[in-house]
Amino acid sequence: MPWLGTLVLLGGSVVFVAVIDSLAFALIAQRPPVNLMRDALLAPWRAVAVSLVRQQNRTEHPDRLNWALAPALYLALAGIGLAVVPLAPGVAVIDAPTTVVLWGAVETLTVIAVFLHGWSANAPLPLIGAYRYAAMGLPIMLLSMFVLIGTALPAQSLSVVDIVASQHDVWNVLRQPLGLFLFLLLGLSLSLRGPFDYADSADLAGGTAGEVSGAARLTWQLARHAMLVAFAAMASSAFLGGYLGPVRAGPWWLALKMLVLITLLVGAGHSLARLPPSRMLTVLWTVLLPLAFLDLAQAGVVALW
Amino acid sequence: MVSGTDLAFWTLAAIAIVSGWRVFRTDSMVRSAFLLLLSFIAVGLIMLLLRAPYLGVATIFMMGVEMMVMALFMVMFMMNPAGLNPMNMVHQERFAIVAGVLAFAGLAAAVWLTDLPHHPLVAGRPVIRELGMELLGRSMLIFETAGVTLLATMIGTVVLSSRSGRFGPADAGSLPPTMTPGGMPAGRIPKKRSGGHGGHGGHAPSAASPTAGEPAHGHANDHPHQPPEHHA
Amino acid sequence: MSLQAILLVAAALIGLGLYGALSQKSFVMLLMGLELMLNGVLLIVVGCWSRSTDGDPKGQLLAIIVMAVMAVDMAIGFALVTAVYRKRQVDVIEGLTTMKH
Amino acid sequence: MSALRALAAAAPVAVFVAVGEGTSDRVDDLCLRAEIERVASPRHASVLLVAGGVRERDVASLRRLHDQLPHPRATLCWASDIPAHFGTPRTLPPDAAPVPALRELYRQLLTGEHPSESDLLPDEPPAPWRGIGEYGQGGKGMMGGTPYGRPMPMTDDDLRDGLALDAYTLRLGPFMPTLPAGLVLTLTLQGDVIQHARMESPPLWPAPPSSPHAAHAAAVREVEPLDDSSILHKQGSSAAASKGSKLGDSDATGSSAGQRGQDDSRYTPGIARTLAHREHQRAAQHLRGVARMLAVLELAPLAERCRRMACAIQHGDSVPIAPLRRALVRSGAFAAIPAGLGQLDPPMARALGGAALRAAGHAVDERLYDRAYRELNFRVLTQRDGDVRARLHQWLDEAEQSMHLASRAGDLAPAAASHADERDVGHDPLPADDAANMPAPNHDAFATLLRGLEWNEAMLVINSFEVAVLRRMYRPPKDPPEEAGATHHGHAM
Repeated sequence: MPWLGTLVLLGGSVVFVAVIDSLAFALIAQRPPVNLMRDALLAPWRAVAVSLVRQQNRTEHPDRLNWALAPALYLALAGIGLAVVPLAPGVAVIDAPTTVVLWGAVETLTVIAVFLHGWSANAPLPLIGAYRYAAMGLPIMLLSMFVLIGTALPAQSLSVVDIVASQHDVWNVLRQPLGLFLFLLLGLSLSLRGPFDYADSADLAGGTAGEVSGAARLTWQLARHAMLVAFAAMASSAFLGGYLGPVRAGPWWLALKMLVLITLLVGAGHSLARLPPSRMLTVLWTVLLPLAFLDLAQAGVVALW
Repeated sequence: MVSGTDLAFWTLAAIAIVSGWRVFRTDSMVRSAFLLLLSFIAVGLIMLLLRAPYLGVATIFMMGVEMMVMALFMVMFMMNPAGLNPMNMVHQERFAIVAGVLAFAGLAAAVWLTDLPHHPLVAGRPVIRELGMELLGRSMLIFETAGVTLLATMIGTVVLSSRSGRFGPADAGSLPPTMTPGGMPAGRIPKKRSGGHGGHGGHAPSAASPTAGEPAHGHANDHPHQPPEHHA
Repeated sequence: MSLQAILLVAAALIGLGLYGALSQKSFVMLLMGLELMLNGVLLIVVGCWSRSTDGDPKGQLLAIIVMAVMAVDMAIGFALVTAVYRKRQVDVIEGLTTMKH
Repeated sequence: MSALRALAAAAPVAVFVAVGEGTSDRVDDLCLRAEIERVASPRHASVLLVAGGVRERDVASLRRLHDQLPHPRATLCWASDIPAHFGTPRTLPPDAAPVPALRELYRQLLTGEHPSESDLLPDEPPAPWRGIGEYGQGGKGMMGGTPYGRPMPMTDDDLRDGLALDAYTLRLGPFMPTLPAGLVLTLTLQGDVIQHARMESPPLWPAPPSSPHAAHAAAVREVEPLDDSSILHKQGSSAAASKGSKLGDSDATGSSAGQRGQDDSRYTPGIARTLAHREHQRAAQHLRGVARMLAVLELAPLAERCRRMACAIQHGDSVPIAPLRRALVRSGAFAAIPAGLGQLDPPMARALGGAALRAAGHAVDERLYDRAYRELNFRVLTQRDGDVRARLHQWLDEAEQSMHLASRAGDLAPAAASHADERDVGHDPLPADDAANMPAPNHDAFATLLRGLEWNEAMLVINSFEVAVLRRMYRPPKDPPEEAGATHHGHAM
C-alpha cells in the first residue's frame, strides 16, 4: 500500500519541517540556549492550537471561492508531488510513464495557487506578493524543468521510478552536480522560503498570507511545509538515488535523504538574503537559465558517453 | 451499462464544457482565465483516458503557464479585473450566439453523418516512445520547423511589444479614443462610443474624486490624471 | 467513450469558443475564445489518433503542432495587444477601426 | 478551558504592536522575550499592544487596525493615553512590565474571562454595493467615476517602459512594521514600481526625549540628534565641510573646538563613563537600523540577533560586532543590495546629515570637536558610494568603532583618575529636535529617492536612514491637509 507509506512519510516530515524551522530560527538568531529544543518541539502544536482557536477573518469583497480553494489546491499539489516519488523499487502511488511531466504540472499549478491566494484577499500587499511570485515562479519553473529533463536522460524515461532505478550504480548528483544546486533553488521557491520568498515576505507584512487568519492560515502553512517535503522527496529521488542506499534499499534511505535536504533548505531559507525582485529576475534569466542549459547539455553528453 | 471510464469521460466533458461556458459569463477576469484552465485540465484528463499520457499531462503543464500569463495580462489591461463592478463587455451577442450554435450544429451533424473509422489504439503500444522516435526521427523536420517558428515568435513578440520601434518610440503620437464627441481630437476614430466604457484612457479626469470615510480596502486615486501627450 | 462522443464534446468547445471570440469586446477575452476553440481542436486530434489510427505516432505529432500553434497565437496575440495599447490606449476591439497607426 | 485552548495559551502571545511616540526601542527589546511573538500583520495577532502616545491624526488608523484583528482579540495600552474613541482597553503605566500583563490578558482572553473586543467601526461598505447605474454597478461612471463609493482606477504615465496602465494609490503606515514607526506614506504604483511617493507624516522618535523611568532614554536622546552636519550649518559655510572632511586636519578641528570653549575638558572616569555610555547608545541605535534593513532582506533571524545585540549593548555590555558582520557577508546581505540604490547626491547628503552623510564620503562628525574623543584618536569613518549598501556598511563600521571607543575610554580612564571632576562630554548639546533649525532639503528628497523604484528596493531605501534623517526629509503640506486623507486605501498597519 504505497499511499499509506506516503501519508506516513508526509505527516512525519511535515512535523520535522515545523520543528527544524523553529529550531534553525532560534539558532541563527542566537537565542539564549534555554529550552530551545523543548520550545521547538512544542512550537508546531501550539501554532496549530492558536490557529484553530482564532477566527477566520474576512476582507472587503474578497474572491471567497478562490481564497478558500488556494490553500487546498496548494496542499493537494504537495500531495500529488509526493505521490510520484517511489518509496521502494517500483512502489509509487502514481506510477505513470510521465511522472516527471506531472511534477512539472505541479510546479506550474503551484504558481497559480500562490497567485490566487494573494489575489483573492482583495488587498494591496498580498496582491503585490502574488504578482511578484508569478513573475519569479515562471522562470524558476522553466529552469527546474531543464534540470529535471537532465536527470531523465540517463534513465531514458520520463518516469520518476525509472529515474531512481537508473541511479543504481552512480547517483545523479555525481553525474550532474550543477543540476542539484539549481533544483534546490526551486525548492526554496515552491515552499516560499528565504531568498525565494517573494510571495509571503516580510517587506509585505506577510504578503499573500498577510490577510488570512485562523484555519485558512493553518492550512496555508501546512501546505508550505508539505510542499517542502514533496520537493525534498523529489530532489532526493532525482539526484540522490531516492530509496537506494549502500545497504538494503528501502524507504528509510529516502526519508534520511529528505531530512538532510529539508534541514539544508530550512537553514538556507533562514540565513540567505533575498535579492530585490528585479535583480533576481536578471540573475534568473541571464545567469541561472544559461546554467540550466549548460547542465542539460552536460547531462546529455554524459548520457551518450 | 456505464463503465468507469465512461463515467469519468462524461464528468470531465461536463467540466470542460461548463467551465468553458462560464469563461465568458463571469465578471472576474482572473476567474475567467482560470476557468479556461479548468477546461483545459479536464480535456487533458480526457486525453489521459484516451491513453495519451504525455499529451494529457503536457497540456495541463503548458496551459498552467499560459493561463497564468493570461491572467496577468487580463489584470494589466482590464480596468475592472476583479469584476467588482458589473459591466457589459459583450457586443453583437445575438450574432455570436447564433454563430456558436451554428458551428456546433454543423460540426455535430458532420460527426453524426460521417462514418467514422474505428481503429482504436492497440493496448500496450509504447506511445511515448513512439512519439519521441517520430519527433526526433522521421518527422524531425516538422519538429524543427515548430522550434524555429517558436523562436521567430519570441523575437516577433519582443519586437512588437517593446517600446522602442524602428521609427521611434512605439507610443509616439499615441492617441486615445474619445469619450465624448468633440473631446480629444482623434480624427481617425469614429465617434460612436455609447456604452461608457471600453477605451482605457483619455477620459475626462474631472469625475475622479476621492470619497470620504471608507474603511479598509479599495482603489484610491487622488493624484490628478495627466492627459496623454500629443505628439501628432 | 466512442469517438463520436469525443468529437461532440470537441464541437461544443469549438462552438463556445466561437461564441466567446465573437461576443467579447476585450482583446484578451477574444484570445480566450480562440484558445477554447483550439482546446476543442486538440481534443479532436487526440480523439482521432486514439480511436481511428491504430495509434499512429503522427497523430500525436499533430497534437504537438496544435499545442505549438496555441503558444504562438497567445504570444503574438499578447504582443499585438500591447502594441495596440501603446499606440491607442485601448484594449477593446471597438477602439481599433483602422490597421494604420 | 479545553485542551486546545490550554495548548494555545501556552504559545507565545501573538502581539501586533502599534508603536507610538518614543517607544520603538523599548518595544524592540520587549519583543525579544520568548513569551512574546511579534507578528507582522494584525490578522495574525491576538493582542494589540498600543505602546506610547498615538498622534491625533493616527487615531483613525488605529481604530481601523483594531478591527482587523481576528477574534478573540484584546487591546493593551502601555505607556499610552487611551486614544479618543477607543473603548475601554486595559492600560498599563510606562514603568510597569508589559510581558506579565500581556500573558495574563492573553490567558484571560482564551479562558473567556476577558471577552473578545467588538468592532469599533461599523462593518459596512461605504456606499450601496449594487443596483445603481446602467449595469447595476452601484454608482455613476465607469472611467474615473466613483461607482459604489470607490474611485475607479485611471491610467497614468509609466516610468518603466511607458505602457501607461492603471496606477494604484495606496497609503501605508503609521503602524506598518516594515516602516519606521509613525511613518505614513502615500505611494502611487504602476505594478510594483513607484511613480510618486509622498511622506504624509514623519516617523516618531524611537526613544522618549526625557523620561525618568527609562534609564537609557536620555542618553539615546543625546545620541539621536547628534547630527554632525548641523554644526557646519551653524558655522554657516560649506567650507567647513571640506575642512572637516580632511581626516588628519587637527587645526580645523582644534580651532572649532576652541571656539566652543571645550579646551579645558580633562579626561576623567566620569567623562569616560559618559562617553562609553554614549557610544554604547550610538552602537545600539545603528544595530537597530541594521536589524530593520535585514528584515527587508528576509533575514529575520539575523535581524533578531542584531536587536538582541543592541539590547545588550544598550545595557552596557560589550558585544563584538565583527561576528555579526561576518554573518552578514555570508548571508549575501551586501551582495543582495543593488549597487547605486538610493544614492544621495552631495547636496542632498549634506542637507540630510547623519550617518548617511558620512556614508556618502563626507568626514563630518560632531565628535571631531570634542577633546575627549580626540584623546582617543577618534577619526571619522566614511564610505564612498552614498548608496544603501554604503549606509549599511557605515552603520556597522560606526557601531564597531563605538564599541572600540567605549572600551578604550574605560582603559584610559584610570590614568587620569586624579581629576574627580565629573564633567560631561558634549557640553554644548544640540537642540533636541534639530529638524526645526536644520535647513530642510530644498526639494522633496523623499519623493526623488523613491521614484521609479520597485517595492522591495523602496523599503530598503527607507530603512537605510535613521529616524532623524527621515524626519528631516519630511515636508509639511503647503495647504492644510484634508482630513479626507484617511480615505485612501488605508492599510493601517
